[in-house]
Amino acid sequence: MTETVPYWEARARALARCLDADPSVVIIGHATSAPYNSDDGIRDRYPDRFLTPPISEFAVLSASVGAASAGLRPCVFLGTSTFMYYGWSAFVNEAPHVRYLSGGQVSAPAVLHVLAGARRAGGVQHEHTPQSMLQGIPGLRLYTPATPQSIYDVVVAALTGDDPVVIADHVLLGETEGPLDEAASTQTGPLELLRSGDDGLIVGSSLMSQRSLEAADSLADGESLSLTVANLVTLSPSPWAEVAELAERHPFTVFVDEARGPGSPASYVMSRVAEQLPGERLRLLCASETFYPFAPALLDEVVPTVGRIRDTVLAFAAQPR
Amino acid sequence: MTETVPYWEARARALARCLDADPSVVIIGHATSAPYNSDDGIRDRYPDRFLTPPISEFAVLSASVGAASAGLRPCVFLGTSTFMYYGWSAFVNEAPHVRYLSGGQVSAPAVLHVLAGARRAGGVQHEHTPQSMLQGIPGLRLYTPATPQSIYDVVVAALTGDDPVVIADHVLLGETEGPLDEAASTQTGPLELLRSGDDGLIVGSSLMSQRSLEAADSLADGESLSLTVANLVTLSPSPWAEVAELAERHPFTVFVDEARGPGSPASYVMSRVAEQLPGERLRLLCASETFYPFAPALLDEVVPTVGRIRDTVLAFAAQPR
Amino acid sequence: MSAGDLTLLRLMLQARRFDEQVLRMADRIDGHHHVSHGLEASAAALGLVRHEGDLVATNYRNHAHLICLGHDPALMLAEILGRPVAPQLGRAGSMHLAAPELGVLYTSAMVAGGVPQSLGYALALKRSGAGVSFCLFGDGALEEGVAHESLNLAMLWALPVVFVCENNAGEDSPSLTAVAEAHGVRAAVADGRRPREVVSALRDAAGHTRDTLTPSFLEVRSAEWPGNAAFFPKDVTGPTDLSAAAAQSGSPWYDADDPVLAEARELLAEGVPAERLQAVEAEVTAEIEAAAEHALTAAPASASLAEVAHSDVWAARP
Amino acid sequence: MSAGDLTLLRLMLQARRFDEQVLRMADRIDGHHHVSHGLEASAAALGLVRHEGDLVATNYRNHAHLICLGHDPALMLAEILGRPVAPQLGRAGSMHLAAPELGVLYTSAMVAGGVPQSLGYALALKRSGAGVSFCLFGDGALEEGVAHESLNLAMLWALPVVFVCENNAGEDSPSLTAVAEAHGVRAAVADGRRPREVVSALRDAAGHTRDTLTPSFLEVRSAEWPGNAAFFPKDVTGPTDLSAAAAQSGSPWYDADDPVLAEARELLAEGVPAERLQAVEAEVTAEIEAAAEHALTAAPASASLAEVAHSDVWAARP
Ligand SMILES: Cc1ncc(C[n+]2csc(CCOP(=O)(O)OP(=O)(O)O)c2C)c(N)n1
Ligand SMILES: Cc1ncc(C[n+]2csc(CCOP(=O)(O)OP(=O)(O)O)c2C)c(N)n1
Ligand SMILES: [Mg+2]
Ligand SMILES: [Mg+2]
Repeated sequence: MTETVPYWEARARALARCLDADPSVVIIGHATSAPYNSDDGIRDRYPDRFLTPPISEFAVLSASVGAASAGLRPCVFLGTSTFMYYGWSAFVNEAPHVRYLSGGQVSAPAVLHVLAGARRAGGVQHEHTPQSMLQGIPGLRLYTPATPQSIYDVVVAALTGDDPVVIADHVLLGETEGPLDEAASTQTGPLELLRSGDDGLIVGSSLMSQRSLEAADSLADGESLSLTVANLVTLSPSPWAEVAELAERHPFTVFVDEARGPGSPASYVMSRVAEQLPGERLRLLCASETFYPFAPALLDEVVPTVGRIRDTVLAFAAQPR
Repeated sequence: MTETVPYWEARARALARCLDADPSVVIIGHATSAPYNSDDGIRDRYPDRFLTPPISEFAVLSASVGAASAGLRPCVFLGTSTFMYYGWSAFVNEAPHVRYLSGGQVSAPAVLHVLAGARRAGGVQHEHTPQSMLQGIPGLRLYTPATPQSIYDVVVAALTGDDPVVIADHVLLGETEGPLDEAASTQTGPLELLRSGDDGLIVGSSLMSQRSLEAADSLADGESLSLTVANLVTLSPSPWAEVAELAERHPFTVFVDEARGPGSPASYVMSRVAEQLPGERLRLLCASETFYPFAPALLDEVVPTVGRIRDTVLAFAAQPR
Repeated sequence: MSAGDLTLLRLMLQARRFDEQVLRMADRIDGHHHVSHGLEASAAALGLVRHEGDLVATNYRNHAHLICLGHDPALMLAEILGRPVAPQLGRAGSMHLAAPELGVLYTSAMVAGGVPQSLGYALALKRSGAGVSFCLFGDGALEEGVAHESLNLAMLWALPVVFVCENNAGEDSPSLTAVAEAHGVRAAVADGRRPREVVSALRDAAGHTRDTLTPSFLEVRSAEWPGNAAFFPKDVTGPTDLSAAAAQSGSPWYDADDPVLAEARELLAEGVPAERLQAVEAEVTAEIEAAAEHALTAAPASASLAEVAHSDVWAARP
Repeated sequence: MSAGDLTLLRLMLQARRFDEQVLRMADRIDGHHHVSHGLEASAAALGLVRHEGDLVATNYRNHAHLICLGHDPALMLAEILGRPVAPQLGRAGSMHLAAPELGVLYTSAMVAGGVPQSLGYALALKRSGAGVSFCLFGDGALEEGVAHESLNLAMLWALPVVFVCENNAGEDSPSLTAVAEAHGVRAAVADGRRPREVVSALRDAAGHTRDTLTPSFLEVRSAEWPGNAAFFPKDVTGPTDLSAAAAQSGSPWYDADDPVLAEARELLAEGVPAERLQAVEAEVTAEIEAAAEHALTAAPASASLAEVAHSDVWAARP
């Protein structure tokens, strides 16, 4: 059955499903409400499976790694992604090694949910895109869903899979509405098509995919440009091969990323597509190389807006080959 | 005057020069000797400007940021790069903001020297390439020198410039010999040419540039392939425009990086080169997507070796356009 | 302070009126902001005890600290509103307010972010002899390991840091001095509802640090202001009214917890006429109203928004 | 332990002989390795006090812990030598030795890396009722903030963790129990040169944790083995000889600091004949020699080096 639900509700339902299905799932986080967090109602149903942490990110993230190694399925809701920097070592330099060093005997499927990107007026220290830093860690799955269905699938995949996971979520997706089919396969594909068209391809991740969709809709209406928009649901392991396949079927591909260019997930995928498909027309649109400033009017000069995506795609489409 | 000196000695001499020239330079680190560290002899000359830290990376790195904001020029020798993860926030989410948030009134030119990459038998937790994670931080300079001259220039640039800096150094470069001219300009260019040729270009960083040089020398001897090898001395701000210029003058470009592909500095540069020069022949050779295992025989299956670089370049040169 | 001196009251009231103004403007403020209601005693003490040359590390809840150090409320409000007014240009917002000329070089909004940086300030100051470093943080900061590392490092390197923990975790919460003492740092407690006690305790701590060039630790215990309880602060207690000091107001907060009214009561008890208090109140109220006016009208930077967003990222190369 | 019981001696001697073997093979070992000389008392106590089901977080200096828990010295040596022998396949090396079947799921080589992970073990164990968590770390780990966070978190969440700090910072170094106590964790000290004291102190700490399902902290103070002083360990004291227990050896280390000889002396004083000690020594020596032989000859994995390097990175997708 497909319903239309807000993004945050899909997230909460996935969590409820996992808590119902598996008594080893425990949630570590504060009781802040949607869109920041997703425990509405569920906390009351499973009070003993919600743990309230002190402001000790390093110990808490590491404890989740240990708990996962010992058989629990902890999911930490940390809030702002940069708080993770205080416990950076846990998911970057501990959890991923557990299986490798035990010759496959032990896994540490701890799940970390953070709010990444620029939420507007969060300030330079609260708005970051750590997905750029996390995509090169072998064994650490990294997801950037963009729709109710994909956040649902991602939460279920994270809490049933055997790898440590970071879900780089986005505050500004919280109220996005979209279809959700809870019964559909939760086998998360690395790409989600948000619309299809023949004239070109836009590849985004997280919020940028929604903005790209808006830009593409407007280009379809206003400029008769018919575009495909794909979201990178999975950033690691890298979905570049799937993107290359899709890119090959379109006259051009524009990559849109909220991260700064250097180290951006989009740029890696693009480099592999360029290697695979020499001569393919490729364009990279990222945040400009500055901080995400506090004032929203300044921020709009920095991260790709619907308008800037639209203009970039339109200009690129018009360029002679 | 140009002399031939080992890499670690060039590093020590640059440090001595900075200590001599500027009383605000202080060194924070342990007294371990070359090739790990570079304080031989200098420590005795300036005992009160060397501080021995406890095993408190977060406090120590943050203190260096504060000291730099207050007018000192601290240089932290942390040893193994992954220890930085314990104090990740300091250089990633504190130091770079100081100038921006003060409207240009205050800067925090703290310098951090770490040993990155795979040193052989360091183990999965001690061998990392955090440069992948650091290249997208605006305002944070990131250097990967590969020769005695470039480490010298980089240390001097770091300790005289006004930005926070990370020097991602490499244990295995320590004994490399090369020319050093202390009187030469220390204006660090983003690229250093290690050899020149017309048949193709190899772009590396840190140890990979030395390995590429060896591979290129062997291809010149054995296969009459005449290659240019360039080291990315600076990774951030990104040197992609300079690389694009160089790539344009060569029939093909191979990028070699000790990091895993996703997020690797080489892949970002390559994505921009591909965007700038559509149709350019580009190839990306990175560490494979696993950990750096302990046993050297296993490690050689993972990071680009001279042999693998040589084979990759040879095969790519031979491919039909 | 001599009897009848209204300096302390004025400082605290400036901080309070400022934050009341912030709360009144909340619908024009993007994003989070934190007010200092109830913590004015340590802020005023900081303003009174800091010497020129001393450096200060504050935190996301910094309004009162900056006001009491003497920062311009109009500039602060303009920044909190995100206006592109120099020097912070709307890039910082409430949580990163700073004022280098008053010793606040930079403000970290991470919990405990400023704590280890204040050690670096102290290292520089110890070498220059220019002063000591003050470091202000909430009780939550002591849940972060880096605060413990910092206490230890400050002792090891003998750094002149005055740690000030603004503990608003509630009456029943344990004292945090044992943590400082476990690292050998001299520690004391003061009651944040008794501003004069806070001033003298901070003077004492700072004196120790100035004399010995070693750290000291002061825990200031205050009640949490009820308006902080929600995700965004709400002015649930209503504006502060000094005339309420003359009698019980019926509000538990104002009667028992508010340091501003507590100081007003001390002054009345000393025999200061209520009119003098009212005069100060009127001046401060007018001052903050003028600042709000100025914040909204101050000339924006002449640079474009794009330039403002992208400048001061990299140093000009030498 | 009843009088004349040689179990404790045997465990410690196994650990010592193992590390002596490591040092003899040093020129065949790539990279860093850390030996446990002088820390055998806490290791043996761990082996004696651990119940089946308990989990253990050790650290880079883990050889004695694993030996005393009962791990196969041949597998350990093969791994230290970097041979592609299952289960660790040469991917781990000395610093990451682990043995899930003995409660050591994974070993972090970062200072204090295992400390907070042991809290997660305890969380899982508390829910399953299967046991408690032991966490072993050096005095250096308490310089890391995360160790302090962990003490606090273990109390807040009431986690059954037995923290064991192997303090080899020297006679004059301060005791570290105050740090644990500042967080409310029950703490005790034992002398690492007196193995029986260590065993009973650990039994007591573990008993408290088992009974109350709350943390406990034991500081074991040992002398630093002089061979650790350099960048790589060197066997400056020469191989351990139990017959030296009968008299002064002239070596300050063996006479005053070595827990192995200390326990041998206790046994002799109890009237255990020297021959029984020699018999144990001969057995252990032979056992370790056989292990070394086996480590060098054990069959490597049938997978290629490339496969070994690249497998077990990602989970097989469900
Ligand atoms: C590293 C980090 N983790 C979490 C946060 C989110 N956060 C902001 S304020 C706060 C509570 C701080 O409590 P306390 O230090 O007592 O200060 P108070 O708000 O009581 O003044 C938290 C958790 C943060 N800013 N930084
Ligand atoms: C986070 C981190 N920082 C630094 C190191 C390097 N290091 C390895 S062992 C060690 C000393 C540890 O001292 P202690 O905990 O007392 O253990 P001991 O060696 O005395 O057994 C250091 C600094 C590390 N492994 N991890
Ligand atoms: Mg508080
Ligand atoms: Mg030690």
